[in-house]
This record gives sequence, C-alpha cells and structure tokens, in this order.
Amino acid sequence: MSMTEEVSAVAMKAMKDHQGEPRPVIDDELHRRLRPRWVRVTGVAGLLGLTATVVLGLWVTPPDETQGNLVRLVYLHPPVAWVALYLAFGLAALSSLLYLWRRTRSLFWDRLAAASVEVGVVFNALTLATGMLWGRPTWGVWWTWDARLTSTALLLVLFLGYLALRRVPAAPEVRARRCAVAAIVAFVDVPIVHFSVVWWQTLHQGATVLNPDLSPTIHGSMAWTLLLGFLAMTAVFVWMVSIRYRIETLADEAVTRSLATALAERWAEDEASGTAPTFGLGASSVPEEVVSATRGDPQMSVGEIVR
Amino acid sequence: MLRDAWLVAGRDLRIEARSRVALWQVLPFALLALVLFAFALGPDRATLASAAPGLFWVAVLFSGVLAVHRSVAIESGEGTRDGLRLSGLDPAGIFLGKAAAVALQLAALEVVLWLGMRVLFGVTIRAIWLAVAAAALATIGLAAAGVIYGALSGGLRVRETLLPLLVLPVVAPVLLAASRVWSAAAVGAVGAGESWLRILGPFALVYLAVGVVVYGPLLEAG
Amino acid sequence: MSYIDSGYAVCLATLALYAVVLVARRRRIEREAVGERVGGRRRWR
Amino acid sequence: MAVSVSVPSEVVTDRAGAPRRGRRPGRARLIAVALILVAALIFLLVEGLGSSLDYFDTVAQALAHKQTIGTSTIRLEGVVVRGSVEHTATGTDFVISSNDRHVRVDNTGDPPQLFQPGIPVVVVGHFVSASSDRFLSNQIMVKHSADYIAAHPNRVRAPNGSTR
Repeated sequence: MSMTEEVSAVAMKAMKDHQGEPRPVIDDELHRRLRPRWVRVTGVAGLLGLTATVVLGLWVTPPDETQGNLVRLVYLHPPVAWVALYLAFGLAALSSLLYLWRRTRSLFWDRLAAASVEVGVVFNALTLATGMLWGRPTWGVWWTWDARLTSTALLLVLFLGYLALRRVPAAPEVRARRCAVAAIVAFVDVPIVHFSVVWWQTLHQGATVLNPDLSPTIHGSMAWTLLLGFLAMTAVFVWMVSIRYRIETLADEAVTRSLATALAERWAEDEASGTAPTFGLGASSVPEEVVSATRGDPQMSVGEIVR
Repeated sequence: MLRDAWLVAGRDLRIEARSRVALWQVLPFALLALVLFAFALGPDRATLASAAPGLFWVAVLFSGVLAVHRSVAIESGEGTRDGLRLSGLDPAGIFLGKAAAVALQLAALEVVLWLGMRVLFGVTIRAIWLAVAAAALATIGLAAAGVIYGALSGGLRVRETLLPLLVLPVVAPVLLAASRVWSAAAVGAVGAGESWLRILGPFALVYLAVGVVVYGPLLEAG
Repeated sequence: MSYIDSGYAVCLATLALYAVVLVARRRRIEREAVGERVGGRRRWR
Repeated sequence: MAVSVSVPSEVVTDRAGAPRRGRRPGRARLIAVALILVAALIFLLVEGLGSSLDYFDTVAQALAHKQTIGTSTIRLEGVVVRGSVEHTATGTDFVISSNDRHVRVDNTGDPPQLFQPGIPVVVVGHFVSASSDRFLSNQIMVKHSADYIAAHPNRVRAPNGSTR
C-alpha cells in the first residue's frame, strides 16, 4: 500500500507550494484519501448494531432456563472474545506471515498487524473483564485456574509483550520483522484457548456456536440477538482497526518528515557555512528519534529517507 | 551447521570460563532466590517441601533470563554482530551453539540449586530419572526460547526490561510441565509425571526448530 | 447495580473510551504529519 | 535528491555483501522445520496433553482411582441429584453423580446463586477417608452448560427468582 508515499508526495508538493509556510495543508482530496467513506459507514453500523444488541439483550430477550437473567452477558462476552481471538489476533498473525513472506513483504502488513494487535489487546482485556463479571454470579468465583481462563490470560500477556516490543525505536523494517516473529509466536496460544474446552475438562462451558458439531445450542430470539452481537462487534473492530492503521501510517510519515526537515536544515547550514555537506548520525541537529530510526539499518540510505 | 554450533558454544563457554559472570552473579542470585522463598513461605518444612518443585523451576527461569542477558551481551560488543554476520557461520549453527552454551550453564546451575534445595528445604526425589529427563528437556526448551528472544531484543537498550516480558509467557508451559513432573517425581508418582514429560519433549523440539529458522533473519535485522 | 449491568457498563464504557482516544489520536497525528486543513468545513487548530 | 554522505564505517556494511551460507540449505531446512512443527502439534494433540490439564475429576473418575487420591484436596464434578439437597446449620449437604456413581458432599458455606438440583457443579475439598464416599467441600462452583434455552417469555422474573 502506498499510503505513505501518497501522503508524502502531497505533503512535499504542499511544502513547495507554500514557501515560507513550514506546514503543509490538508486539502479536500487528501482528506478524502485519509478518511475513506467506508470507514465511517462501518463505524455507524457498529454503533447502531451495538445499540440494538444492548436493547435486545437487556430488555427484549427472555431469561434462560437455568441462568435466569444472568444469561444476558452472553450477548457481549462471546462477541468480544470472537473479535479479540479470531479477528484481531488472527488478522495480526496473517499479516505478520504476509510481511515475512518475501513476495508480499510490505510495511502495509506490518502496520495492519500493529493496529490489529492493539485493538485485540483491548478486546482481550474486555473478554477477561466481562467473563469475570459473569463468572462471579454464575460459577460463584471471579477467577479460577482452569485451562480456558489461564490460556486467555496468557494470551493477553503475550500480546502486551508485542506492543512493548513495538514501542522500542528502530528502523521500520527491523521493527516489522521483530514484531512479526513475536506476533506469530504469540498466536500459537489462540488455538489452545479455542480448543481448551474440548481437550480438557474445564469449568468454563464449551462453545455454543462454534462447537465441534457446529450446531448452535441457543434458540429463538436469543440466537438472533447473539448473531447481531457478533456482527456489531465485528463492525466495531473493522472501524477501530482502520482508524488505528491510519494513525500508524501517519506516525511513520511524521518521523520521515521530521527527518527530511532536519536534513534540509542541516544542508542549509552547511551550504551557508561553506563546509562540505557531511552527515554524521550523531549530529546535534538531528532529533533523537530520527537517529534511532536510522541506526541499525545500514540499507536505509539517506537518499532513500529523504526521497 | 553442527560444526558451527560447536565453535560458537565453545567460544561462549570459554568467555564464561574467563569472565565467570554466571558463577559469581547468576548462581548466587539463584541461591538467594531460594532463601527468599523460604522467608516468604515461613520455616514450615512440609510447606517448603510441597512448594519446592515449583519454586525450583521459578528460580531456574529467572536465572535463565539472566544467563540469556549474558549470552546476548557477548554479542553486543563493538562490531561483534557484524563480525558474526561476516564470519560465514551458519546462523542456525550460531543459534544452536548459543543455546547449547546457555543450556549447559543452566544445567550446572540446576545441580547446585538442587543440592541447595535438598539441604535448605529438605526435599527428596524418589523417581530420579524422571526428574533428570524433565530437567534436560526443560533446560533445552528454556535455553532455545531464551536465545531466540535474546536475538529479538538484541541491540535494544531496553533489553533488561523487555526480555523477561517477552520470554516468560512463552516458556510458561515449560515451567508448568517441569514443576508438575518434579512434584510427581518427588512422591514417586511416575505415571502422572510421564504424562507431563510428554509435553516437555515437543516444546523443546519446537523452540529449537523455530530458532533454526528465525535466528538468521533476526541476526540480520537486529 | 447487578453483575450483568456492570458487565455491560464496563464493556461499553471501555469501547467508547477507546474509540474516543483513537479519534483524538488520529486528529492529532493528522495535524502533526500533514498540517492544517483548509477549504473544508472544519478548521483545525 | 542525491547527496554524497559520509557515515561511520559500521553503518555502511552492505547486507548483500555478507556471506549467505545459511540461505542455500534454506528451503530444505524450512520444510524440515515445518514437518517437525506439524509432528509436534499432532503429538501434543493426540498423545501429550491428554488429561494433564483437566480442571476437575468427575465423580466416576475420582471413584475409579480413589486409592491414589486418598484424602488429598481435589476438584470434583457431578450433577446435583434432585431431591438430595438439605440445608444444614453450617452449609448444604447434597449428592452429586456422574455415570451412575454417587458421592455425598457435605459443603460448608453458602452455595452460589445458581446452585440448584439437576445442574453440574464442581466442589473443592477432599474425601473424609480413603475408604469413605463422603466428600467434605468448602467451595461450590456451578458449571453451567453451553445451552441457552428461553425459560419464560416474561423477562422480568426468572423461575429461580434471580433478577438481572
């Protein structure tokens, strides 16, 4: 995806057009490119779907035979878990694989994985939180160390590690490769979480919809509300990831641009003082994040950085 | 590949023999952990003995993180990484060599730690061979996973804080299985121990296999 | 407030908060990376 | 924007110039590793994991190897037998069963909200003695099923009296 290059080109053009003005301008065309319409549509769909799910879940659907009104958390907890485990972490693992595969290697996949993991971590934490708030009244305990709960908690820690790794400053390609490996290793836990209720005797009940027989054991309006919950959460996920992806892309762009500005200033200085245009990486006029972004990646030539 | 592994392992162990970082820092740390566990649990021998297998592996895990730090630090000297890259050594060989060096140091540490536990906690193990087999497999798994993540966080200034966060969750199954085998071995319940032992084998193998493939790219990238 | 109500509240509030944070972050980074917008309905800064 | 630059020598090291001995056996090695991973996965699924991570023993399982369990603390699962629940001064007594094997449970403390006859529960505790079928527990956890069946079209009151 050439989003960065697009933005970069527009930004550079804008810089030239507005000489004297250091900041370029977002025109309407760029604005449209930054925020495609489908993102907004998905966001609205997610919001409406979620509202409908809550209304149906809390006030319209009937209570359950054994759980009574406690069943109502079924319309939130499984959809949230679905987003975290399968959509978010699945997408992250897939994009990481596609990044590592030489033929499809592109920073697009790296950014998509990063966006997806961050959203996934939020949903994973929510899975645990809603699960605990459901477990206390139904099982009688907030938490217990059965295989499903333990492996889900481990999953959260694994992907928190991914986010920590991502915050370490490095050249984009270096960071992408590191993080891709971490994401794939962490994803190994997802099938364990999914099948834990099948492989072992756990306190957590088995799957209602994605059970081994693939025959949902939930009926009537409860089933439809649950389906709506899944769809709504999926839409919310798509919206969040697309926004998070844009933030990631623009953040990279900001680093590149500050590097370009720093270099331009440096050259201007050199030309003014008449010295040979040299560039030491430790030079004082170059900001720290720029130095750390170039360090350790010998292939990232200065010409390439400046474009 | 194996010849390269032999070379690298020999080099790492020779560096350790000269610098004695593991001997004078990692090992005392592990023993200190034992004493601290005893403080935390109180002097009751029955409590200590029942908790001993788990505590033993927690101590090994934390010492293992230190050993991996040390193993990575060897590479992070001026130009060492580039030297390795240019040396023509097979990255997979480098990985296996470094993992072997870490595993050997950990094995030595486990022996001393075990003696300490016997004396301080009064623990005995009935099924010795079960415990030794579990320790061997778990140590290989820990070393392999540690070296992979060591390379991942290799050139980073934040390595000290990042490495434990990344590697400890990944080796959690090893800790779980090894502790259970040792608990079973302590009371002589061979059957229960063996079912856990069967988990340790595949884990060690998987970490080794993954390391053989990803170490090269990580070395280039770092 | 029952457990179920708390479950809904925690879940929805967290999602809403995260959404707001995301939008705010995007707006800030758009300004930082690309600059001020002109000609549109909204003016930033 | 071509610029001549001088950079520290360690940065110039061209990656393409580095020997690639690791690359040549790459494909065969990749396949071998993939095979190992698949084999390990299959082994774990079929053989290794087994029952080692089970959270509880069912009544039938526990009674089958009662000798090894003795009076150690375990988690025991079974369906609460209808008509067996008695509330005592200190807690609740009831019988749980699985596969027609029964265990009498003396529980201390209050059972959770959903506790009722006919549903599976997990109790934490130990047998009174190696030969006894009486189980002393201090915690009951309800293990509800994954089936959701509408109890009542009227959502305000559930049959068991629980409110939202």
